[in-house]
Amino acid sequence: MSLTPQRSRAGRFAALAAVASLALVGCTTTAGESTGEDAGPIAKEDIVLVASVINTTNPYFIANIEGAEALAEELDLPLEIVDSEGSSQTEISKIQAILAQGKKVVMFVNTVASSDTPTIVDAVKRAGGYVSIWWNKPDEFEPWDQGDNFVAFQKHPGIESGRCNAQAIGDALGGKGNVVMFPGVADSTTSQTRVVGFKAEMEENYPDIKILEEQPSNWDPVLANQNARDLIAKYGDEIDGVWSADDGMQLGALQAFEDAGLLEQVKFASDGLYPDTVKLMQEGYGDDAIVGETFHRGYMASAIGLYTAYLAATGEIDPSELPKEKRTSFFDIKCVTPDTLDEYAQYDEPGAPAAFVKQLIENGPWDTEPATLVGGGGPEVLD
Amino acid sequence: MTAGASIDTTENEVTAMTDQTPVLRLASISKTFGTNKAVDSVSFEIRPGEVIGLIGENGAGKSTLLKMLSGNYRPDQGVIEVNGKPQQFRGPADALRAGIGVVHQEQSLFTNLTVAENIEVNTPAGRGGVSRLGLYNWRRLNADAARALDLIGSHLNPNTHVSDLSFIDRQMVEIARAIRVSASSHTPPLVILDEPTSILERTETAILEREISKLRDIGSVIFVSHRLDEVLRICDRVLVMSNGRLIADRPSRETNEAELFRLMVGRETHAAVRNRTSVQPGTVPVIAVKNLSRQGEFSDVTFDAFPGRVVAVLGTSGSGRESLVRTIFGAEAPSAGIVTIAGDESHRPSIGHSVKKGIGYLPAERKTEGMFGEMPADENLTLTHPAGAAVGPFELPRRRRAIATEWFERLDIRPRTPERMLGDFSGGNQQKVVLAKWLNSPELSALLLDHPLRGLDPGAAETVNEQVRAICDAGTAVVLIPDTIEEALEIADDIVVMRDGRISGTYDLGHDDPTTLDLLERML
Amino acid sequence: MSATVTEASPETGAAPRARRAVIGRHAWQAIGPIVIFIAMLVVVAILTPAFIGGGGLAIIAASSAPILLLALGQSMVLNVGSIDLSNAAIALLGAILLALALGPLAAGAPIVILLVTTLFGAVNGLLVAYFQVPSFALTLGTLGIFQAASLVTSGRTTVYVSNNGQIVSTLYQSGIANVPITFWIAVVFAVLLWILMRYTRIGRGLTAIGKNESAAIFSAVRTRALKVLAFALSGFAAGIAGIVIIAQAGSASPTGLGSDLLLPAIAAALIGGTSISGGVVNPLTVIFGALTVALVPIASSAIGIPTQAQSLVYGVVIIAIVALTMSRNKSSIVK
Amino acid sequence: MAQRNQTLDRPVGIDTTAIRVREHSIERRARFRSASEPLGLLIALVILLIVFSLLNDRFLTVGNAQNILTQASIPLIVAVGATLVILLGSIDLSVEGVMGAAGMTWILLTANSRGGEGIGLWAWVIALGVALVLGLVNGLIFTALKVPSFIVTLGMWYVGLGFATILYGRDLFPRLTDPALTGWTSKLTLGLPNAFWVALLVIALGIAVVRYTRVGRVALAVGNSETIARSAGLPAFRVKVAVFAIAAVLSGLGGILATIQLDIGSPNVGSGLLFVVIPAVVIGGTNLGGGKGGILRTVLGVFLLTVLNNGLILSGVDTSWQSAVSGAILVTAIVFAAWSQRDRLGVAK
Repeated sequence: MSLTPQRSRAGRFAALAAVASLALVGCTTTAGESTGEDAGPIAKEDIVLVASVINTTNPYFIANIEGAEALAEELDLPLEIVDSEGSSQTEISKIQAILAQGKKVVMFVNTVASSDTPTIVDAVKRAGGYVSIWWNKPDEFEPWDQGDNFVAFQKHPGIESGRCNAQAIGDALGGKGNVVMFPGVADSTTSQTRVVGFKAEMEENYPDIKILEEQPSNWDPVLANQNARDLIAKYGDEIDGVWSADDGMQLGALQAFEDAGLLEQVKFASDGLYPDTVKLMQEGYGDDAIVGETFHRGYMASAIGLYTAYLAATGEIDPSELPKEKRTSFFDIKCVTPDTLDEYAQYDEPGAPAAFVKQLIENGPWDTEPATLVGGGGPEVLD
Repeated sequence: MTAGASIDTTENEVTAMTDQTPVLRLASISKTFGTNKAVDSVSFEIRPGEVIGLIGENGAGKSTLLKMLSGNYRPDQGVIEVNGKPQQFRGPADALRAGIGVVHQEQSLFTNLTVAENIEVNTPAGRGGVSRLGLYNWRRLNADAARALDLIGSHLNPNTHVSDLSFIDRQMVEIARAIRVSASSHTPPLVILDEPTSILERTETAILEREISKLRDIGSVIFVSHRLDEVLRICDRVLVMSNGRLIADRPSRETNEAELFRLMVGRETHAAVRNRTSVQPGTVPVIAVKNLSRQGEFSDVTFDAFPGRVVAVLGTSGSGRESLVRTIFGAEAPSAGIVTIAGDESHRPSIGHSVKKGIGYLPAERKTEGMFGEMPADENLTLTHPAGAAVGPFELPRRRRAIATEWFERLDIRPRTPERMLGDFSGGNQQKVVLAKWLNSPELSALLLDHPLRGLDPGAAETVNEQVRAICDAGTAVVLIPDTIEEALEIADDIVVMRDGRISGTYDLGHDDPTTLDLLERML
Repeated sequence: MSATVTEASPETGAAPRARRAVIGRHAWQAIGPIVIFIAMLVVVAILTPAFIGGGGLAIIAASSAPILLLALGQSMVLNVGSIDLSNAAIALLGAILLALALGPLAAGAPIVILLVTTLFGAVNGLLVAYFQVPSFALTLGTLGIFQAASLVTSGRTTVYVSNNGQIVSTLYQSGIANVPITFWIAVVFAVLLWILMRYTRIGRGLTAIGKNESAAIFSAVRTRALKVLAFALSGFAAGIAGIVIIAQAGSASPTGLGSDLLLPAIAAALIGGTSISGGVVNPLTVIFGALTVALVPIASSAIGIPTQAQSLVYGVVIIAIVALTMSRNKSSIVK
Repeated sequence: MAQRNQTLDRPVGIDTTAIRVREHSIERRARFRSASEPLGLLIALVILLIVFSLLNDRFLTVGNAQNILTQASIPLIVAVGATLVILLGSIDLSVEGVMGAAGMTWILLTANSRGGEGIGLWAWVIALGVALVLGLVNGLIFTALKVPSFIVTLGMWYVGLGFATILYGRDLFPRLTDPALTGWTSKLTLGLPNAFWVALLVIALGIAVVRYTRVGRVALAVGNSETIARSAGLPAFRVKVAVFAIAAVLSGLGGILATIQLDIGSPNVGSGLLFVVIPAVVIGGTNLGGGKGGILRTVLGVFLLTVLNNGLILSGVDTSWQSAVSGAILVTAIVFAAWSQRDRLGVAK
């Protein structure tokens, strides 16, 4: 800043304008304070469905959107999608922006980070909306402590997923061999619980399987691919099994092993059974390299989450009267092997999300196959 | 001023060639910016083999005229004829093709490229047009450049990077570049040297003079300079510009420095002879330098600067005198020795400490080291010594403006708009602001002046010199690195001569009376 | 050059016009960011009136707080001609350390964190000033180091504030005019910096460095100390940003809230009129730079741009705004 | 006067010899400096190789060497473009976005699991064309609108990613179906991975561009001083646009190769590459201010970082520390490089 007369005039004007517009911020915002909690049931025609996803390029999150769309169609309600672009701040800001428009929201949020949950819940509560959170929240932040607006926290159990994968690899290797692991973002509870489950299962039932190394790969296929290449260089053909915390990373790892010509000697397992993975398994890719998967679908998650919140919003359920496992809920995941693969083909057919939604509305959020309620009521712990 | 024999011969040749087509003919060239006629109906001719001097104060319109000749500006009116053909330059490339090359005031070479590339920058070879694929043919490039260098008698290796060259060698590269295009098209070149000597040392100037006389053999030269003695020595004719008009056209031998000064500035020079006295015994020096050395620059230098006296440090570019002054100021670190400032001894002077002790330094590189072009003049002026313009850590803009206004009056800095960006002032006025920056010190004890007149026109130079004298008379010690020996003899009380980093002579002009020749011998 | 300038923009006649142009340029520099922000706001208000009416501005203000703080710190560093690529990493590390320290140190924790992050910034500055290494490269290096420190101190997991969380969380939960205090803290910081830049010798020294560092050295400006100060201010601002993150989220993790603020903050500083080559800064307009950066994704979502096109829109808007607000003249060199 | 001229003539020669002698020693020193900088890098690289091979005997195997070469290839290709841009004194932050856009364009036009036979070579042409357009836009906005390259390319990063995201749509990951393409980058030809051959070609072309073409030389000139370049009538405008275009095409090529390497198309195919490429160029010693540096140095920088990353994984260093180690090496490298040039008047930006 310098102080020529011209500029000081301009500077003064800038300061004035600054003050004026900041005052504007204040004025307009005081007007928006009217909404509050305990607004009671919302008339159906006022409801706007909102589905918030981490990004729009991962098949899982795209499926989240499909589920939300199917439900919106079925219930004949408007839907807004929030793309967090991988950023907590963007996620929170965009959600707040929707709430600010005074809409009565029924919301599903696939949180970017656990720590986003309190902020989002708080904002939804203030706006009198209803929200279900999927996958990530702080352990001690439980819905029943937060009132009815935080309808439920829902997820598929990670420990179960890890165990399922471990069994697949353990059995495929005949209980003996060396495994490398590619966890997701290291501070994600989803990845952490899967790792815990995988390791526990190996320790308990496959004592001769050795875990050589973990390389967190941030849910990023590119990074998993690079890390896999380095681990191949490090361990060569010592590696017998590869576990990834999700199918995206597994796709990256698979390619690294294929390039190294090791695909046929290594067994893979991962979580999510992406349609891409289904194809590979059907093809018998790499001499049936993929030996185990867990099945769950993003559209099921978003439909369940949104529908639960919807029921609370319309007063069809009273969250405060629900048992704890219906507030913090674990939904079934299916262990998939190449043999049982065909059972799940129906869920990827065109129109599958709509079919699932119909089922969901018929059976309620906790009893719809294949994602039925299997547990919950508190943080996921090793049994 | 007796013209040398060599000049006489050349002039005879010139006279013999008068019936030839002029290399350059300007007819009523004008250029207007806004409402200001920067160049107003200028006409002149240059004949082959002629060296023309072009002088004028800053703002007289020289630069605009040159820019029209080099194709940077288009004249509003008038005709430029080169070798009898009227020309309309659309850009510098056109001017080059017509044979007009400019050597700019500030060197304009790419220091990270080779000599050859710099010379060939605008030729087909340099443009990659030599081979069919448009790739550089380095051998061809180097050969062509070597030929151009050869024409002006330089034997530089074309493959050297310019960053590794000395200043004078770089100047040679510039001249080679200026004649390069016309040399290949066999038209005699017209080389415009725009104040090439303003940063050259005395001896280097001599080399340049020799080169110019070589240029005379192959083409013509327009020589722009503020050093009137040089202009008279080098040129056949001198053109004087003032307020955009060509006001005089004099053969060199029919005029003299005083007349040229009067023509340019519009008044007589009032350089008074300085009344000199010897140092009074017992006077305490403001700056005492003892056995000061800096690796690779100078060694074992001892001298004193007394209050109220100007010490001029003379030397060639290898003498280390610039480095010496910068070391005293604290800008460079000494390897040995002591600098005592106002009784305070230091082995490692620092700028902060020197300034606290009341030392000021006027750097030779004004634009890069002396001033902030994008900062208003008043802020420049009060940056180092805010004096009354600051209370504690806070600034008082009004007081700052008042202080600046006062200095603008005292030093006659024009225009009187201290809130203007300093970069928008002319060189002389910029220099005065930089000077005022130090004068604003409440207790200025010594001023170190590194080429203070560099690039200033004679009028501006005279005001700066007057100020230096006034400061000195007020009891400040001045250490001066002058551009010329004459400058030293005119203003100094003491002279220190340096050669190869050591002191080769000291004179107290109160009782010594060295001639230019004496001083030169000590320098070389 | 000097001669050319005088001749090209001479005193008589042309001067008043030239000065008017100068005023125009500088005035635009000062108010451009504000005008742009308000213009975008008007567009959003017309397209989705409910958003503005419902307190959308407060949301933008709240979400801009960490960006603003980092942008202010960045603008201080940009002003001296350097860049600090590590400030967002320092903020995140500060947040993690604060989450760890709030339990044991209670109210002392934020102070300790501010000291630590200021120190981190100062170390950057010391290396730049005394080793004379280019700040871009240096802070790229320290960025990696701070990132690793975040991973290690957090144990690669989310660190929740165990006790005393309310000490900082009130900053987010309570507000003035419904805007969380966190934003107002950032605004106050901006005003303080503005005073520093405009009315103190330190501020002028900082700007002098950015305009011409060599000349600053020769003018006895304490360039090294001031550079360290600029980086320390950046570290300090990052520390406040860390506190703001904790205030909002109650926890911190290496990939959670605040892990992607570097580039938005630089964009905010530049949109706010800071020159990337140094010597020009106005902390007050940086406020609007940050508000604009926060507004774009929210607004593009609010006015219903398809999710998959939002990133593209964001990029285009950022370029367009800087192109509109930048001060430049015909002969200036832009790198 | 005449007398003075005579006296001048004689000693002048002597004095300039003295100057020249001094200048020659400066020249020698300068030569030594320019030679010693890459030498330092080379030594650092050798030390790393030795340390890592002591830590893990699998490090110094042919297999790992090929692995390192494969992994270095894409950063190398992109870094050649980045070096050209930095030689101008500008910066290109858009590489990841351009990689995503070109990679996604390419795979959708090539035989892939989403269907379609692909259009073969045209896919390459169109994908690189997309990159070229992004680069041209970069260059044009930068030069014509005078928006700093930092912000233009930052915006273009988002634009490229957004473009790729839109192309990606909502379908499955597109997966290569042509077996000839799958794994092509790491297949060996004459003992070296194919991707590395491409990188070698790009490096050779890059060096040729800098050394033998108008674009390269003018880019250096502009990096040295744009003011002088303009007043000398050099086509600074066109060259700047051309350099950004070249850089984008190379990023695009990197994006395509990265897509092949991953076998699936993703907008984020370039993720993390910017923070490998820029440090590599800087560690290599190319001056961020422009005009100084070169492609071979960048090659060394890329190898240093790739070897480092690979070596850390192979020696079992906790991955949390990896960014700290590369950060520390970057800091050490630049402090080391700046050490000899430290000076009271030194100005570092």
